[in-house]
Amino acid sequence: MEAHNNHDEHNDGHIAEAHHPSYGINILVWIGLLSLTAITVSVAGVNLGGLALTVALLIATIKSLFVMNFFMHVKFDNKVVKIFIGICMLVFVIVLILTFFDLTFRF
Amino acid sequence: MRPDIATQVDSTFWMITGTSIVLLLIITVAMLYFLYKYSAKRNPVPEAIEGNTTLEIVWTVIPVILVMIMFFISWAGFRNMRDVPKDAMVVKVTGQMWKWSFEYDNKKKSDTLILPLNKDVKFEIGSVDVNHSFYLPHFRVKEDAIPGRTNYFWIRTNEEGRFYAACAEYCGLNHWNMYAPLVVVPEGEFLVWKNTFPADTTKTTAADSLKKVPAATDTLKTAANDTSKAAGQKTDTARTVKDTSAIKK
Amino acid sequence: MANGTIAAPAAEVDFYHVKGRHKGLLSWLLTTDHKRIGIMYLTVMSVFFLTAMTFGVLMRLEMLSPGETIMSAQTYNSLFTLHGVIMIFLFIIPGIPAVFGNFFLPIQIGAMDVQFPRLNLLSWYLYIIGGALAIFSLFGGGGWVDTGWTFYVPYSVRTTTNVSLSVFAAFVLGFSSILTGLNFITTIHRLRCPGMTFFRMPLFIWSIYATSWIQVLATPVVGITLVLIILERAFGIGVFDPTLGGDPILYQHLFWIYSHPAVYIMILPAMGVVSEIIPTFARKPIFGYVPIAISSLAIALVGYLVWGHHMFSSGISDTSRVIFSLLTFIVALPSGIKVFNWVATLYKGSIEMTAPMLYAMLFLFIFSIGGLTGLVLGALNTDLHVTDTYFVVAHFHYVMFGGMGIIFFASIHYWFPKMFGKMYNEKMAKVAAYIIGIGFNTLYFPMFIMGYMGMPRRYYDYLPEFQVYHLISTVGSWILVSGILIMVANLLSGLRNGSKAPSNPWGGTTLEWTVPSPPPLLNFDQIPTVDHGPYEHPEIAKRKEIKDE
Amino acid sequence: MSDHTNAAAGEVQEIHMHRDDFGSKMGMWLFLFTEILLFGGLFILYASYRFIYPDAFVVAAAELDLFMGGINTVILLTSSLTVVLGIVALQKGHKKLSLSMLWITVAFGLLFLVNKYFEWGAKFHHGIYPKGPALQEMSEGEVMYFGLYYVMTGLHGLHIVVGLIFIGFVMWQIKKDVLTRTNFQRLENAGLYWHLVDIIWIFLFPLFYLIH
Ligand code: HEA
Ligand code: HEA
Ligand code: CUA
Ligand SMILES: [Cu+2]
Repeated sequence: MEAHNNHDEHNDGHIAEAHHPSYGINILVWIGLLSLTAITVSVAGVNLGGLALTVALLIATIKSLFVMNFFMHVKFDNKVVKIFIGICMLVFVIVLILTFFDLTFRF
Repeated sequence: MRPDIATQVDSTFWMITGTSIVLLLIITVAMLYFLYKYSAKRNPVPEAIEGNTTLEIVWTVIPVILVMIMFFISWAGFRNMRDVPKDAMVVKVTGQMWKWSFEYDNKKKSDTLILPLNKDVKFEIGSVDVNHSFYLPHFRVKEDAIPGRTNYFWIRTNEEGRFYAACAEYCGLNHWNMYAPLVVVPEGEFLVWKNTFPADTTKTTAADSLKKVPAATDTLKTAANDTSKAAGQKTDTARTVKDTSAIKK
Repeated sequence: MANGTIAAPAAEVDFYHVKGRHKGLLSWLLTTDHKRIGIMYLTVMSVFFLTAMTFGVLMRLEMLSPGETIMSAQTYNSLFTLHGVIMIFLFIIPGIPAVFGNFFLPIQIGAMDVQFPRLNLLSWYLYIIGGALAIFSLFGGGGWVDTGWTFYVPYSVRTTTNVSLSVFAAFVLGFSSILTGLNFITTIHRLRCPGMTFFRMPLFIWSIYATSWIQVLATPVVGITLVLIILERAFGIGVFDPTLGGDPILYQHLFWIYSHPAVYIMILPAMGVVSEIIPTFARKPIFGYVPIAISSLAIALVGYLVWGHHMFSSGISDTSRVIFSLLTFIVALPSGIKVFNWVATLYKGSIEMTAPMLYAMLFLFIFSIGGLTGLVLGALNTDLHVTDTYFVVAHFHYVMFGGMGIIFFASIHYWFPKMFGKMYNEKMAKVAAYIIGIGFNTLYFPMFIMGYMGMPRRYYDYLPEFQVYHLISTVGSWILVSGILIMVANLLSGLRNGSKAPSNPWGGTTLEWTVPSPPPLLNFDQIPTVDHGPYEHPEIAKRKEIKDE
Repeated sequence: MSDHTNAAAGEVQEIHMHRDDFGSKMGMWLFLFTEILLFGGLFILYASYRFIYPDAFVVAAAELDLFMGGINTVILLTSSLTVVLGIVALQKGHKKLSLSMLWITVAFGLLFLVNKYFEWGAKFHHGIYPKGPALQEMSEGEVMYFGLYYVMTGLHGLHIVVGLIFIGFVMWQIKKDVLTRTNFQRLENAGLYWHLVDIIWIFLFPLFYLIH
């Protein structure tokens, strides 16, 4: 996928190297993810009314934050990556909200 | 009396266009003047000017103000458009490849749009197949006909005469020929027409129903005679539907 | 090029003549050199561009007189669809980034290539595949697509023409565009030469940077939307089918979520080129570097917020119409800032009226008209009158052809010496530019008038009251054609017989003018170091020093 | 944005072609954004139709097998873990362990697909598919629900396939020692892709299976 670049450019080093790779933390995260899955499934059985969707999405968001920060190393990554992700999310959320300005008042 | 939609659209248009022309003139004149005054011939030594904060602020703030004025004026016009007068007469408009049909409150159907003079009319616009757009150029307004939905707008008929409705959303082969005549007649005449039903209600052309109106005026008569002829202009029906095979029925 | 160490070739050999692993055509088709890829884009794109222009001229011929003039309605409907699709997806969106971005972006930031050279080649192949698919779709069973370039449902699901294939072509082209954008963003972040801070980058780079972000973040949305059309046609999944409960307006949302930002993909790179040309020929630094740079980012961001203005008449909620209208007025502001700064750059310059500069001035005039009429479209009540009429057609030709198209011509004239190492005939080039300017306005200005009078777009035929305007317009297209033919002929003859170009024929100050024309394979024999802004003309720099002492 | 590039001037003539791990990671992330927005379009559609037909979505969701969905969630989460462990192992120089972790990932990925196959198969069997007999009986909202269900899980499944190919490719490269303890960026990129596919499922699961 990515090609080697052929430029005499020293990069800032591999950032992930700054933090020592370890098995343990990832296994912990995995346990956390499974628990959250269990929670979201059991909570879905409870009648929360209008809150149900919010809770489900909240848990999903927490789960993906775990995956992103640990499995995908974002927590230990360069600031640029975080800003990039922020921009991407911002655009998505804006687009969703603006679409709903139509739907909410149309239906 | 509320302002008329068409007048409002025109005045908003000229307000925006007028401002634009002034801006365009400023830009163009400045550009041409600089090109002349500071050409390499007349001004061999350039001066390094890298920017000016005051100017940047000026030419940000002034357009902001102009733009806000434009926005509010057009918004006012828009509010008027959407706020249908309570006593408006309702006409149901249905778009279909490639003709319009109109239904009045007493279930009378027609493919010519005949309206009483000096009345507020609300159109409820729908479609049975693909998207169309119900466009009344003379009244400066249109709204799309979307299958599964009803859109609306209203107009005030303040002029007697013959106009037309066109389709302004691409809808296939004969999109260009999806006109319907629009005739505004005095209210009395309109009522006679509206309350006369043709013998065969499935064939509800204006011509049919007109036969029953003894006192129809000439405008109304001619209008009725060329219902399918797109505001009386299009006669070449031979090539109208040359190739419908491209369209699924 | 693989991992490892290679010896840099002697600096005098330009990139056309480097002996690589492959010879002949293969040395092009398998190249990963950004300059060759740029030239390949230029070649293919010119063919598509001329094809689509020919369609445009044919359409104008049909509109010459009412009734059938040279073609049937079905043909006309296909022609404007193909004209729009080719112009948008194969010319104006990839246009400047793929050709001039590829060629000059690495050089302007002092790099030897883009970050992912092989990916770059892949983008080109996707472009070719997309283009080929678009052409295949002409010969398939169903007939030429006839939906308009917007592919609105439900019509695009109902018509039996080759919609699926064309839409798939657009999908592939989208991926080409995404990969180019991704490549450029990474290149700009990673490969700037020492000293090239963000605020020392040429403005062209800034505009490409902003553009690339739109390409990456907006294109996928239209990608999936187009896939849904294919699925809808093939399986009837129903999400856009009103008879099954789908909402055709949601299709329009998804389509314009991409396609409005896309209009800024078209114009931002052009604005970048203008910001290069004007300081070069005014012999002074650009006026308001920072505002221009930031306004590019602002356009990219706010450009996401206004797509609803294409749907004012579709029956979206009144609230969202008001919001989208307000945002539309706001998005016009950064463009205004740019225009004012460009004009101010001329002030107290020492202006040389060369062909590229002439095109840039033409752009200022024409683009301003196009942009300002955008305000009429952005205003709620006036848009409901002029939407889907020739007023819109005039607007977008003014901004697209008059904006990006004219600047595409300017770019060719500006960078021609660098790209090909030859000069063209300056006088002829200017004559062509004047004819193009006149032809352009004769062609498109009457459309504003017709549009306001109520002439709907995508009409095969029209009422007699519009005849005179259509006539003028068609005559304008002939003037324009002659201007363009002169321009093309002049460039081609420059390519064959032009005198040799020096490395810096215009006195430009950005890095591409420090390398030979045409540049050597690796652009620089030593990666440059930068210690000042992009537009410091030597005379001015010298005077500054004297003052400082 | 202040990541700066410090090209060392002076390294002349011999142009050493450096690897730029961070650059390639950046490219990968940008690519992931396009994937996010590709699904983003579908999520917008989902949100819209759920908003328009809230009740029908509840009814339709009852047709899905929560157990299957739950199992698949666990499978994907675990496969995400094994990918990370594979990366860590390679970084620590344990090539064998790394490869076995990746094998497990592949196995889980395939298992996920098999489950999906059975899930879809069951729906088809009951006539719930576009234009299928059972679906035609249902209300508009349910048709939308299943239309989206098939498109979104289908596209997600396609991404699993692509992810598997990607992982297979890096496994091959690890085997050949192209990717090593000090050169593992491509493995990490494959991992990033796989995690993204996981994250998308993390949202699909509650949105389709957990509506009551
Ligand atoms: C290059 C492409 C491009 C660009 C740059 C623009 C720029 C703009 N466009 Fe345009 N537009 C299109 C391409 C483009 N457009 C296309 C292709 C369509 C039709 C698609 C279709 O339906 O097929 C379209 C359609 C379109 C519509 C929908 C019309 C309709 O269908 O009803 C609208 C409505 O708001 C609109 C508005 C604008 C505005 C406000 C800008 C602004 O960004 C313009 C900003 C520029 C200026 C304003 C001029 C310069 C500034 C000054 C001189 C300073 C003074 C300024 C102020 C006082 C503000 N455009
Ligand atoms: C970059 C974008 C771009 C450009 C440059 C153009 C250029 C032209 N367009 Fe454009 N046009 C669009 C984008 C563009 N168009 C889009 C997006 C649409 C909307 C489509 C839709 O509704 O879906 C549209 C729609 C559109 C219409 C409206 C159709 C309708 O609604 O009914 C018309 C009508 O006149 C038209 C005409 C023209 C003309 C005459 C040119 C002229 O500028 C062309 C000038 C041509 C030349 C100068 C050719 C020169 C050369 C030769 C003739 C020789 C050829 C030689 C060889 C091949 C060797 N176009
Ligand atoms: Cu009906 Cu166009
Ligand atoms: Cu727009």
